[in-house]
Amino acid sequence: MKIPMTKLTVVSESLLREELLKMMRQAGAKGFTITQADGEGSRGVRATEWEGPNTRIETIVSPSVADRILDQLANRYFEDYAVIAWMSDVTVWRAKKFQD
Amino acid sequence: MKIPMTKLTVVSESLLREELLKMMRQAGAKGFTITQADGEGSRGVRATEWEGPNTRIETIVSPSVADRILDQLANRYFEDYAVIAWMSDVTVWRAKKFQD
Amino acid sequence: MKIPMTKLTVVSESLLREELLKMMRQAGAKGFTITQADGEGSRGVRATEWEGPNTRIETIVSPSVADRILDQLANRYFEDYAVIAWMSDVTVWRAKKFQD
Amino acid sequence: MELLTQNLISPVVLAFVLGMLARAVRSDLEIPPALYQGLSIYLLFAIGLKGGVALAETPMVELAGPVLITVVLGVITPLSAFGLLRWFGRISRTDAAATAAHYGSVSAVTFLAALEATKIADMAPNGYLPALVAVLEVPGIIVGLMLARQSGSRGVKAALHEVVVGKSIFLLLGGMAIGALCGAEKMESVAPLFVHPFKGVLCLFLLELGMLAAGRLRDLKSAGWRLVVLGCLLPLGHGLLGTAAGTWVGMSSGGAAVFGAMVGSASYIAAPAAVRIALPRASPGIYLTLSLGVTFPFNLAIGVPLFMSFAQYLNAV
Amino acid sequence: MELLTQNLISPVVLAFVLGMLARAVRSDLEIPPALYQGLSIYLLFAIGLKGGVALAETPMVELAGPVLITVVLGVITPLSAFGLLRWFGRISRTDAAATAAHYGSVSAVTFLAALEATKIADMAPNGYLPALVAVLEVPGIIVGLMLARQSGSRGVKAALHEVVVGKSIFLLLGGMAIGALCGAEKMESVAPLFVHPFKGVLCLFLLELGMLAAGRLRDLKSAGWRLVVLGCLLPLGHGLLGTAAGTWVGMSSGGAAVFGAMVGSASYIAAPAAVRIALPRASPGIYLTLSLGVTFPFNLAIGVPLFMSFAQYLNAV
Amino acid sequence: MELLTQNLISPVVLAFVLGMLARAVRSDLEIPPALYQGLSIYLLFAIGLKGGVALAETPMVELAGPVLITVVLGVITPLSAFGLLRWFGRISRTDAAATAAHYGSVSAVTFLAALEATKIADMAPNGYLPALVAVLEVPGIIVGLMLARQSGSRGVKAALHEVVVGKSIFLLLGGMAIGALCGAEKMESVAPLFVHPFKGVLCLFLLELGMLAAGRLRDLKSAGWRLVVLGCLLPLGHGLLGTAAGTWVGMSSGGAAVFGAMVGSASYIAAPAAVRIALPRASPGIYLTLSLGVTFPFNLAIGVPLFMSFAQYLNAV
Ligand SMILES: Nc1ncnc2c1ncn2[C@@H]1O[C@H](COP(=O)(O)O)[C@@H](O)[C@H]1O
Ligand SMILES: Nc1ncnc2c1ncn2[C@@H]1O[C@H](COP(=O)(O)O)[C@@H](O)[C@H]1O
Ligand SMILES: Nc1ncnc2c1ncn2[C@@H]1O[C@H](COP(=O)(O)O)[C@@H](O)[C@H]1O
Ligand code: NA
Ligand code: NA
Ligand code: NA
Repeated sequence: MKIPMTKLTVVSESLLREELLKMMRQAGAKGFTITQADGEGSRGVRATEWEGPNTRIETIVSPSVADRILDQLANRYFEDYAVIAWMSDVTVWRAKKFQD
Repeated sequence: MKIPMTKLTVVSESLLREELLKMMRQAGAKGFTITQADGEGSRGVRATEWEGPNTRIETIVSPSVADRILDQLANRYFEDYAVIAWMSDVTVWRAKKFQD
Repeated sequence: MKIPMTKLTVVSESLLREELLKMMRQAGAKGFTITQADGEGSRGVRATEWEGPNTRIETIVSPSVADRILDQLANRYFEDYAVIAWMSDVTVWRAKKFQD
Repeated sequence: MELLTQNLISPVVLAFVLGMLARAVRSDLEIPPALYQGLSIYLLFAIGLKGGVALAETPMVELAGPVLITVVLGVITPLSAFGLLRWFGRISRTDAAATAAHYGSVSAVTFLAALEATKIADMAPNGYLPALVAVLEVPGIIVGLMLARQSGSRGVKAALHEVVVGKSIFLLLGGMAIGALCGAEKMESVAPLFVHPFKGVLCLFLLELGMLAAGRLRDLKSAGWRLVVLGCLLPLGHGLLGTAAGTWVGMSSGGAAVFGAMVGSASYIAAPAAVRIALPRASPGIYLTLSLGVTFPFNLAIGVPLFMSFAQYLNAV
Repeated sequence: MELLTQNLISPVVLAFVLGMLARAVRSDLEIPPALYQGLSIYLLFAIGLKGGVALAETPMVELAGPVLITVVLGVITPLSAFGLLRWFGRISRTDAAATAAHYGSVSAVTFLAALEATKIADMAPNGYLPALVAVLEVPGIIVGLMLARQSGSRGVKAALHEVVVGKSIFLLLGGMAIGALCGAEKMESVAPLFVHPFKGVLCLFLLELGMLAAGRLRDLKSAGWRLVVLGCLLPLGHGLLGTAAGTWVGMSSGGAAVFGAMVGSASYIAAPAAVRIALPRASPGIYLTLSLGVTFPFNLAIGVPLFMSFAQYLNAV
Repeated sequence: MELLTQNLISPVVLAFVLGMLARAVRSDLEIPPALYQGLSIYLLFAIGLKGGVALAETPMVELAGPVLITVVLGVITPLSAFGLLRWFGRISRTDAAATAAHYGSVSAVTFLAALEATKIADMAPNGYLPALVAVLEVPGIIVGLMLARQSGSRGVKAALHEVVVGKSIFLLLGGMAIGALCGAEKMESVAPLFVHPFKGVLCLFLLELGMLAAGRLRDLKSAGWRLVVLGCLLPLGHGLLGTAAGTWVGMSSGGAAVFGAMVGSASYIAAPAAVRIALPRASPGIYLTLSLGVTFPFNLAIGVPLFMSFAQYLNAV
C-alpha cells in the first residue's frame, strides 16, 4: 500500500518549538520527527542563540493539511520569526498513520 | 553524470539502530546518513525513552533496493515497533557509489 | 506564492564544514540548515572520527545555483574527501529569500 | 518515623521531587541527553570502582552466601510478581511476564539511594553489595522472558546479550575489576572525581529521573488502580523478604537494608531495553509506568527507611 | 585601583578574555551546547542550594527591607533605561522597551562574578542575595513589556510564564528550597560537587560567554556609538544606585557591592527569551549586543570593582 | 620490571583496556561526543593552567635549553620516521610524509599519562613541560607536510592555521597564560575543579580512547606487519633519544622520562586534522591506525616505564 503524501519540513528558532508543534497538531498533523539544527539565513541574530540551535521539524501529512499549516505559518510566523518551510512529495507505507 | 535514485528515510526507536542498519546492508544499501531525532507519533511511550532519542536513517539506493528494505520493514517491524519510513526521488552524482 | 525550488543536501566529514559553507555562499546559496550526522559509506575511516560526526548541510537554492555548487563539489572534493550530495525538488513559500 | 522524615528531607530525594515539579509546572528545564548519559556512566563506573576495592578485601567464603541468596531471590521475585500481576493485576500473559522481568531485576539508582541513606544513618553497608547488583540484574530478566513462553528466534538470546554487555552491567563490572586490581591505595588518586562528588552527581541524576517519572505518571490513569497497588505491594513484599534474607546470610543491618531495597526495586534501564527487544508486544505503558512511576518513588520515600527499620529490628532480635 | 587590577587578573575574568580571543583568532574551539547547558544548570542550582542554606538562617524580618528595595529598583531601572534609550539612544519604542526589559532584569553570571570578587577581597556578602536574584528577575521584564504598549494576545502573559517557570528561575528557586529544607549539615554531603568546584565551573562558563560576547561585538558598529555609550552608562548609574540602596537597607559592604552589580547588570538569558516571544519585532541585534556585548564585560571589568570601592566608601562614611 | 607492572596496573591504563574490551565484546557503551569533547577541553585547559603557574616560577634562562632541544627533536623525528616508513615500511611518499607528521608532533594524552606515572613513582617532573608540548606540536607537522612536496594552494598554510589556532594548542597556551598571570595563590580557588579531579577525568578520557583505539585495531591487518613493527620501533627510538636529550639539557629524571614519552609519541588529534586538510590523498587508515592503534598503547604500556627506567639509569651514571 504505497501512497503518495506530502512531507513538510519547518526550520525555526528553537524557542518556537512547542508553539509550532501545537499549531501543527491542531492543523491535523499526526506525527513529527524533530532534529536539532544549526542554521544560517537572512537574519543573523537569534535571541536564543546560546539556548541551543534551531529546530527542524518534519511531518508527513496529506496535501490539505500541509496547506493548512503553511497558511498558519505565513500568517503568524514568517514575518516576525526566523522560520522557513519547504514541501516535497514522498511515498509512504502504512498510510492510515498519516490520514487526517 | 546526474542519475535519478531513491532516497529512503527510516525513523525508528533508537534501540533498533544496529538491527535496522544490518538489515539494510543485507538488502543492498551501500551507505547511510544517521541523525538523532526526537519524535512524536501514534505510540506515546518508548521503552528507551531516556536512553536517548529516535534514530533517523537516510539511505540513497536504487528503487529495487528500496523496495526490498520496505518489504523487510513491513514484515518484521512496522507492527510491533515504532518505525516509519518514507521514500522520495533524488538526483545524485557519482552514481557508482550507490549501485547494487 | 508557492514556488518550485531545488533542495541540495551535502553530507561530508565535519572537517570540511566551514570550507563547504564558504564555497556554497560564493556559489549563491543564501541560507543553510546544518545537522550533525553519523555516517557509513565506502570509506571506512575518518581522520576526524573522534572530533565528532559528519556534517549534513541542506540548502534551498535555484536549480542554477545547485548546479554551480555541484560542479565545485565534483571538481574539488568528491575524489579526495568523504562527501556526497543529492538534490530533490521542493516547493517553498517566501521565495524571495532563496533567489540569487 | 524519624528515619522516614530524615530520609525524605535529603538532597537526593528533594532533587527527585524538584524534577517532578518541573514537569508539573511545565518548566522548560531539560537535562541534555549527552549530560544525562554522562551522569549515568559516572555513577555506574564510580560505584563499580568503589565496590571493587571493597570486594578485593572481602574473603571469598564470605561472599558465597550473599551471592547464592541473590540468585535465588532473582528467580523467586519475578515469579511472585508474575503471579500477582496475572491474578490481581488482570493483565495479559505477555504484559505480566514483561513486568515481572523488571521486578526480578534491580534498579541501580534505588541501590545508590539506599546506600546513601544508610550512610547518613551511620548503618555501614557491606562493601561487596555492588557485586550483588550485577548478579541480581540478570536472572530476573531471564525468568521473566521465559514466563512469556515466546522463545522466538530473536527472543531470549538477543535480549540477554543486550543485558550482559549492556552499558550498565559492563561499567559496573568493569569498574569493579579496576577497583579490585588497583586496590585502595592506587584508587586514592581518582577519589576526588569518583568518590567525593558522588552524592552531588546522584542529586543531578535524580533531578532528571524526577522529570522522567513525572512523564510516566500521566499514564497512571490508564494503568488502573490495581496495577498502582501492585506497584507498591511488590516492592514492599520483595523488599522485606530481601532484608530478612540479607540478615539471615550475615549482612550488617545497613547491608541488609540496602539488599532489601535492591530486591524490592524494579529495573528501569537494563530490563526495559531487553524486554523491548524480546517482547515487542508487551506494553511499555505498563512496565515502565509501574517501575519508574510507582515503584521507584515508593522505594525512595517509603521502602528504604522501612527496610532500614526492619533490618535494625531483625538485628536487635 | 588595586581592586581593579586584582579583579581583572583573576581566572574568571581571564577565561572570559580567552573566550573572546578564541573568536578573534578564529580558533575552532567550541563548547558543545549540551556541555554549556550542563554548566548553566550546575551554576544556577548550586547557587540556589547555597543561598537556601543561608536563607534558612536569616531571620524573616531582616529580609523585608532588601526584598522591598529589590522590587522598587526592578521597577525603576527599566523606566530609566527606557527613557535614556528613547531620548539619547534614539531607537524605536519597541526596541527601547525590549532593551529596557533586559536592564530591569538581572544577569546571574554578573551576580556570580561579583560574588567571587567580593570573596577574594574578603568582603563577605550577605547570604540571602541569591533570593534577591530571583526577585529581581521578574519585575523588570514586566515593566519593559508594558512599556511596549503591545499587550497583544500572546504578549505579556506568555512571556511571564516563560520567565517564571523558565529554567533559570526554576533551578534557582528549586535549589534554594532544597538548601533551606536540608540545612547546612545535610548539604555537606553534596558540597564536593556543588561548592568546592564552583569557581572552576564558573571559569569554563565564562570561556563560552567570552566566545558569545565576541560574536555580539561584530554587531557593535551597526548599533552605533550612542547605544554603546548607554551600554556603559546604564550599568554605571544603576549599579551605583543599587550599591547605595543596598547599603541603606543594611547590607554588608560586600553585599551592597554585589547588589549593585545585580541592579546594574542586564539579563541575557531570561529576558531575551521572554522578549523574543512577546515582542518579536524588537531587534535582538540591539538588545543582545548591548547586554552581552557591552554591559556584561563592562561590569566584569569596571563595574564590579567600582561598586566594591563605592560600598566600602559608603560604609566608612 | 616492577615499574612496568606498577604502570600497567593503574586506573588510567586499566580504563584504556576496559575501553578496548567494550568494543571487543560489542558492548553498547558509548561516550556521547559532547561529553568527550568536554573531557578533552578540561584536560588541555587544566594542564595549561598548571603549567602556566610552574612556568611563571621558572627562570627564563632555564627554559632556553629545553625549548631549543624540543625544536631540534621536532625536526629530526619526522625525518627519521619518514626515512624508515619509506625504506622499511614501503609506503608511498604521501603516506610516509603524512605519517611522519604524526610522529614529529606529540600526543597530549601520552604526555599526561607519563606525567601521572612519574608522579606515582615519586619522580617529580619539571613544571615547564606543558610549554614544551605546545612547542613540540608544530614543527613536526610542518616538516611532515614539506616532505610530501605538495605545497599546493590549500597546503601547508591552511594546515598550519588549523594546528596553531586549533583547539588543543589554543587551550593549552590559553590555560598557560592564565596560570602564569594569576600565579599559584589565585589559582587555588579553581584547584577543586582543575587539579584534584584531574586524574579521574583522565581515566574517563582513556575509556573513550580505548574504544577508539580498538576500532583502529581492525585496520591493523590491512596495514601489514612492517608498519606495526615501525609503530613500536619509532616510539622506542624517539623516546630513548628524547629521554637522553632531556637529561642532557638538565631535566630531572622524571622530567626526562616524560620528555621522552612526548618525543616518542605520535599525535592523533592535531596532526590528523592538519594532514587531512593538506594531504587529502594520504590514507587515514595508515596514519591513524599507527598512531592511535599501535604507538599510543605501546607507549602507555611499555614506553613510559621504559623511559622512566632509562632516565633513572642516566641520572645514576
Ligand atoms: N536557503 C535556505 N536553505 C536552507 N535552510 C535555510 C535557508 N534559509 C534559511 N534557512 C534556515 O532557516 C533558519 C531561519 O532563517 P532566517 O529567518 O532567514 O534567518 C536558518 O537559521 C536556517 O536554518
Ligand atoms: N506523520 C509523521 N511525520 C513524521 N514523522 C513521524 C510521523 N509519524 C511518526 N513519525 C516518527 O516515527 C516515530 C515512531 O512513530 P510511531 O510508531 O507512530 O510512534 C515517531 O517518534 C516520529 O519520529
Ligand atoms: N548511499 C548513501 N546514502 C546515504 N548517505 C550516504 C551514502 N553513502 C555515503 N553516505 C554519507 O556520506 C558520507 C561519506 O561517504 P563516503 O565518502 O562514501 O565514506 C558517509 O559517512 C555517509 O554519511
Ligand atoms: Na528486584
Ligand atoms: Na538590572
Ligand atoms: Na613525537
